[in-house]
Amino acid sequence: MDSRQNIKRLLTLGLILLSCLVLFFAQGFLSSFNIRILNLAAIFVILGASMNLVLGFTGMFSLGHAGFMCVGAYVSAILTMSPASKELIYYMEPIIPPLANVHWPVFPAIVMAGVVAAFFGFLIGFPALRLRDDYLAIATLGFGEIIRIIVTNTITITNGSLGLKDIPSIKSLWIYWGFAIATIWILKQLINSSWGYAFKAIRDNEIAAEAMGIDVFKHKLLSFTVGAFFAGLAGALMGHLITSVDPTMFRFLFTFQILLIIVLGGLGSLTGSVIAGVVVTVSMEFLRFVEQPINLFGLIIPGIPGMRMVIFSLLLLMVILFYRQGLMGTREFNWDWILDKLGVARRKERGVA
Amino acid sequence: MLKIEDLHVYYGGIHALKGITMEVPENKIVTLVGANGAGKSTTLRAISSLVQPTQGKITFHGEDITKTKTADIVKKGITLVPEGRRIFANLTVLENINMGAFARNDKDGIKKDIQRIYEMFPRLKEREWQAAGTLSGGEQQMLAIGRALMSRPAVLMMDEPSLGLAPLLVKEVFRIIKEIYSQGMTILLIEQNATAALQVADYGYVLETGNIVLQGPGKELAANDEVKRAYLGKA
Amino acid sequence: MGNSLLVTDNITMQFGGLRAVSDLALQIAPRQIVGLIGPNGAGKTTAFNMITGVYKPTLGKISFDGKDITGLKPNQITELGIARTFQNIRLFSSMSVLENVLLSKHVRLKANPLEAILGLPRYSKARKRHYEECMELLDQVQLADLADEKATSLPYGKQRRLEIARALATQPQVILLDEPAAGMNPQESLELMEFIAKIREQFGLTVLMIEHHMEVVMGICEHIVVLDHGVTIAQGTPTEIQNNQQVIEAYLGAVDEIA
Amino acid sequence: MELYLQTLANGISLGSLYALIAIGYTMVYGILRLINFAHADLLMVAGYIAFYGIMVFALPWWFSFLIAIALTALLGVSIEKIAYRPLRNAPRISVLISAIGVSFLLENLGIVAIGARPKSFPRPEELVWNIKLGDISFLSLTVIIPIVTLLLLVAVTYMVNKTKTGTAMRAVSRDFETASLMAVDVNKVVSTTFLVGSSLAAVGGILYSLQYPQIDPLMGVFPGLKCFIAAVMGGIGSIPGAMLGGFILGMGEVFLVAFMPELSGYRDAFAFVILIFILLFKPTGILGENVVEKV
Amino acid sequence: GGGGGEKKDAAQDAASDVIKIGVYEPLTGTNAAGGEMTVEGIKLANQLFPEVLGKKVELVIVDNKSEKQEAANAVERLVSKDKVNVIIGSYGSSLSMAGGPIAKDAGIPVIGCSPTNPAVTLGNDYYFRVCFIDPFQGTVMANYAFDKLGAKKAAIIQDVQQDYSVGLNNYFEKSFKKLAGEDAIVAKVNYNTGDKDFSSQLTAIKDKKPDVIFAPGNFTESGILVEKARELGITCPILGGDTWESEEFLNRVKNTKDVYFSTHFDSTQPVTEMSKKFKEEYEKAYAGKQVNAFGALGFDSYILALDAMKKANSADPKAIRDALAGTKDFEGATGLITLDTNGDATKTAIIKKVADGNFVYEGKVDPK
Ligand SMILES: Nc1ncnc2c1ncn2[C@@H]1O[C@H](COP(=O)(O)OP(=O)(O)OP(=O)(O)O)[C@@H](O)[C@H]1O
Ligand SMILES: Nc1ncnc2c1ncn2[C@@H]1O[C@H](COP(=O)(O)OP(=O)(O)OP(=O)(O)O)[C@@H](O)[C@H]1O
Ligand SMILES: [Mg+2]
Ligand SMILES: [Mg+2]
Repeated sequence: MDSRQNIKRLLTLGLILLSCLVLFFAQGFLSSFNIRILNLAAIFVILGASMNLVLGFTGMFSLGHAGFMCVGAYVSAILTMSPASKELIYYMEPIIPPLANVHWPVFPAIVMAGVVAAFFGFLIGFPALRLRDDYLAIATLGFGEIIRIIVTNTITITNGSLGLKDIPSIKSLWIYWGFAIATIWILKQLINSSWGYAFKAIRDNEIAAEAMGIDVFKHKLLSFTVGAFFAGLAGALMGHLITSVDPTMFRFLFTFQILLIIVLGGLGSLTGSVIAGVVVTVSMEFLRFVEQPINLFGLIIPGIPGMRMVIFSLLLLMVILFYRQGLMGTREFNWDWILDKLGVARRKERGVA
Repeated sequence: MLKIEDLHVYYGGIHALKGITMEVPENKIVTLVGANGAGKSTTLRAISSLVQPTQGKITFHGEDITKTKTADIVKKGITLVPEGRRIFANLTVLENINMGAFARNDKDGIKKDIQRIYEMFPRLKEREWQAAGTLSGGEQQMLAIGRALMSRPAVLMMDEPSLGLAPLLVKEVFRIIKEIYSQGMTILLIEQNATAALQVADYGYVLETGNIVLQGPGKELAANDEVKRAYLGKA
Repeated sequence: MGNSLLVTDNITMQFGGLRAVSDLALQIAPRQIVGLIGPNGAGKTTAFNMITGVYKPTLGKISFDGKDITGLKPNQITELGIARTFQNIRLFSSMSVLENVLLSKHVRLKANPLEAILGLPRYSKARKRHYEECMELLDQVQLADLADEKATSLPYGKQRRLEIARALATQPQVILLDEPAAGMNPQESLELMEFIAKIREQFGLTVLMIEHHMEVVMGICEHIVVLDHGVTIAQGTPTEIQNNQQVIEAYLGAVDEIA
Repeated sequence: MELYLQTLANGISLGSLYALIAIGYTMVYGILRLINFAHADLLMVAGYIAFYGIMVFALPWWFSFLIAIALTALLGVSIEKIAYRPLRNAPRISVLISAIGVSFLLENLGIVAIGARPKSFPRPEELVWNIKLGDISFLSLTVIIPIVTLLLLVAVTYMVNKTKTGTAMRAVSRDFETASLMAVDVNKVVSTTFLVGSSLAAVGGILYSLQYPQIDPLMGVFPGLKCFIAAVMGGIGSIPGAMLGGFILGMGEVFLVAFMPELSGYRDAFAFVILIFILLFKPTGILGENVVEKV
Repeated sequence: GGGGGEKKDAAQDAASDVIKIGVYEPLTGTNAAGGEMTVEGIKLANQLFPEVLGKKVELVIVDNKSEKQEAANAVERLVSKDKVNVIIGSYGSSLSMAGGPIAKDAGIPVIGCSPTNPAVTLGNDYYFRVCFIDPFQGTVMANYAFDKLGAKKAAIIQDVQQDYSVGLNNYFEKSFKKLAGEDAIVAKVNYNTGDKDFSSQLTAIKDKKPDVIFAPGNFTESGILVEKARELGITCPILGGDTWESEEFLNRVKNTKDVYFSTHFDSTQPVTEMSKKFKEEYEKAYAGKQVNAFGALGFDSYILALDAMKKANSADPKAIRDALAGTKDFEGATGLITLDTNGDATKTAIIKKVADGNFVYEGKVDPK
């Protein structure tokens, strides 16, 4: 094994330890407000990364993410809520018997949420992925909305628009970021694998990919389903963060937010999605100050609600117009780059994961 | 009539043209030969201002057209048959041909020219209503040439017009080149098929990685040993 | 021929009113180099598209190595051992030269995504082997030193060679080349000819190629099939074809300076 | 019977409203291959301009309508100049994001400048009155909207298929560079397209505000989505397709709700269901031209 | 969990010289209008009563964009960043439900102004509200339809995406069936928030010829709906809920009649001294604007908070909470407020109708 490989191993290990340390101190010293924002950021990181797999790496213009989140959120919520609070919440029409008494611990529930979402992804992908480009986009967006509307109307399962509350609350950074890091690691492994290249090949030139023996449909479906899985996961986490869910949370506009994140970060760059996920979430919260009354040397500027979004959309436009590659383009964080900068000797070796 | 002075073109980092100076005299056939990536297409693209040169000057009839918009350059009479055909896939063959005459308004003239094109390329007449996107490679090439002729250009620039054509058609294309030339058109021709190109050309330039390394009357170049070795595949 | 590897049994392709190919009957023996020529729009590429499963023949059937492959999907056909290149180059623009070739190994990979994610031995071993095979292949096509270049940044001629290498990487028995010499100057075409001859030897390939450069076709093809308006107007050895009146009229034209 | 007629009337007016807006989408898409999300918000802009024209500047309704159309068209063109043109040869997704950005911007500017609370849109008597036929009663708009839509449809169709600009549009839609090699001034063609498209949006917006006389900064979002669906259904890029899609959707929704009230909650889902259903059988929509990629 | 910590911080903060009241309301997004009206009321109250316990009261108003995660962030921010002593909010029950648990964990009491979904206060002893809840309101309207309007057949139109609309309809349906028989509901149709075309729903209902239509929902949609109903020649009375009391709604239904809805407050029938004061001050502060229930409820939430502090004679959140829990016959602008064990207000409902271009007092229903 070549020296550089080892160095990289060590560095990666170091990075993981470091992040654990950071998490540890953050958990200890940050205010619960900052922690909440970071947790939300973690969720958006998962969303960004998974949607990037579908859009950025496989080149499938899919806008169904919010729908899969919705599935995940409800699955985990219904599985983990205590029968007692279900009694309370479903006061219009009681929840159907089999679900009334399930009471899972949080972890398996969240994973289950992912699995069910993935299953939906599979079902939807089957017809939808025969479409291309904008047709795929609008169709997946449609499926997303359909899921939401069904959830709204199946009151005996989801409690309809009344939503669910008393979902077991999770506060710990460890869990959210744990999931986020796991997600990123898995996606990274996948993308650098033979399958990852197959995805990119399909994105670059479907006809050629097929001619090189790649079963295009199967791979699209794989990518789509994996994407759905993590969307479901994120949805579940969102539920546990807010401790209540209702269908209106998952409008298609939500998918756009994720879309913005991955484009800002750079289509086809996981690193980008991670950075953008955090930056966007934090800055949205930070930008609140523009809506507070501002006291500039005595003269008081009243807070204008909505200003935040104006500034946000302006920033967005700026980035797209003047920096269209996004923060990272298709580049990824990698040690080689850093080591080169540090001038560590490099032996001829190419990355095949 | 068409002059190029010290032309430099960059594609991002790539320095594609490193100071080209050349001239296309009235009613002559001038050809550019050179290996792949030498910068032939780029030269033509620069003339049609599809790429903006970072330095250098292009004049047509003494008028500086370096910064003129593509559309206006066409109106001035310089038309390009682009590399790789670039026909309008969603338009029918006929509509494609009509697009060629976009700047013109003389209905009858256009009709006549269309007939002329169809005589040159009977295959296009057969496919008149087919979506151009489904034409075979060669058919697309014919269409591209025909379309360009519709604008009645003073200078016709052709980027590898014989690419992917059957031998018979290659001859046909060169026949056509000669023909339109004889009708008093000026032609700037890029050809991989250097043998043929230098045969018809009055004057030739040899490009290598963005520089002109050789020039001279076509026949002379064809006889030049270097050229033979490098491009004609003859020892 | 009894021992033909690839047989098209009177395949026909109909596009609406247009019969692009009619009753094409090819028998190609192992390790043979066969040329498919004909005027533009004769149906050559369409024939390729039928053999490689891009289009399903309207009539007739195609068999490869005794198996009926009519109507299989392109990737299945590739898996069986028929690879192709494209008339208009179709490389994977975002990938390096090496990655382009490496991709062709995906179809030969015996592992599942989970193994890949967890980096289990079966996967990583296979991957390592593929990597070495590809580097070797690139060596043989003299692209090894460009392995890390962006595929689309290569000059045209090398791109064509890369397309062939990429096809070879799928470990085919038969390779279909659609105008490999297009856009090459005579010198480059000569090199290409030698290259094709060489790989045929090295990989024991059977080659079916479409080409308009007669020096190439006549140079290396042992057998030539001529299409016109989708109809097979002649078959035979280069010399036979060159002297076939019908072919001359439809395609070659009177022999004179330009070729 | 009465129920049937009434529903028919409802269907026609809704359908043609959808159609009108869908045509705008289709035109812009047809040329730039861009889902112009801002189109939806142009409806809103037109609505507000007309509103202020009448209420604040006390202009005659027809005049402020004209102004609204003019200004909206102008806005549409400038949006293209500022937000889309620089991205001409960028990947389509970034243009799409730009469109979303513009849309967000317009909506939030609206909220900041005008406030999120809806305003009630004036209905000039000359334009809006109640028509009663036996037991069915409907607004004059139910008749006016289809007529306007039809007229505009004819005009636009003629322009795209019969005029030079039209052919140029279709050429440009495939290949800017080559189009310019045909002496086509690409920018001009694109601007024209946006001019027409945005004017259609404006007319749509005004009719929409008359039909549902309550305007707010987000009023565009829903019809925007619906009409985009309609456009895709009919085969986006195809103008008669948009018309068809609009009617199918409008009629479909209205009849679904009227005859299966218990399903009325699924109305929006229904829109998507037909869409997906259609796409599965005709992947490029009903009248969508499917360009074969020559292998 | 910073829960414990938060309590302490806030308490310490109470020792400082300002008392902070956090407000999280939807100032943008789908619920913006409601939020706006509420905040107007709160600000007004703050102007009138700027001090308590000798300290200045400072409002910290944050927008929750009508989105749940935003609402959660907003409350978290209020409790842990701004360290407020008590919180008011939010229009829109689902938003309140997103904020509730966080306040509870932080031990900061919340006073809801207009979230009427019962679930909001269920199992959260830190959440109170000055408005009555859907079950009561729904029942009131059912009774009114049956007794006063003599309706035998009712049709229901609901916004399936709105907990408010669905909840109200649910209780209306239940009690109306009790009164008029199982098959008394002749039609039940749905629409979605943001819809503007109700022609088909109404056509379907018209066909069923009901004596009364119950159609609570956002005033935006409802306004268009009622207007459309009249256009289509539906003449029967149309009933709704408290959200209808807004200019936007009035603008749509001005020239119609037989439109009734329940609400919390009526300026022409001041139930308390505070009602009068509120009305006068509101008209002074916001000239040209309709005095409305949401303003009144915001107003009440604020003064109730102050009252609780006075009673507790402390700004410590816990103390405030306990004081709130004990609220009885508190004299607010919207009437006498008594908070029950859930923390919900039991109070008089006012019924208004539309007549000659205005909302006029029709009657009132006292809680049993
Ligand atoms: N759009 C582009 N972006 C980046 N580099 C480019 C682009 N187009 C051309 N180049 C580079 O510029 C150089 C000249 O290209 P050009 O197409 O002019 O060569 P050419 O002589 O026409 O070759 P060919 O015979 O293959 O057409 C080449 O190195 C090519 O890689
Ligand atoms: N998808 C399609 N739809 C309709 N017609 C088609 C389609 N594909 C090919 N054709 C027609 O079939 C004929 C044969 O096309 P093909 O591409 O096979 O020609 P070719 O022999 O490859 O010519 P070239 O040597 O120029 O490439 C052409 O006339 C072409 O117009
Ligand atoms: Mg070139
Ligand atoms: Mg071909």
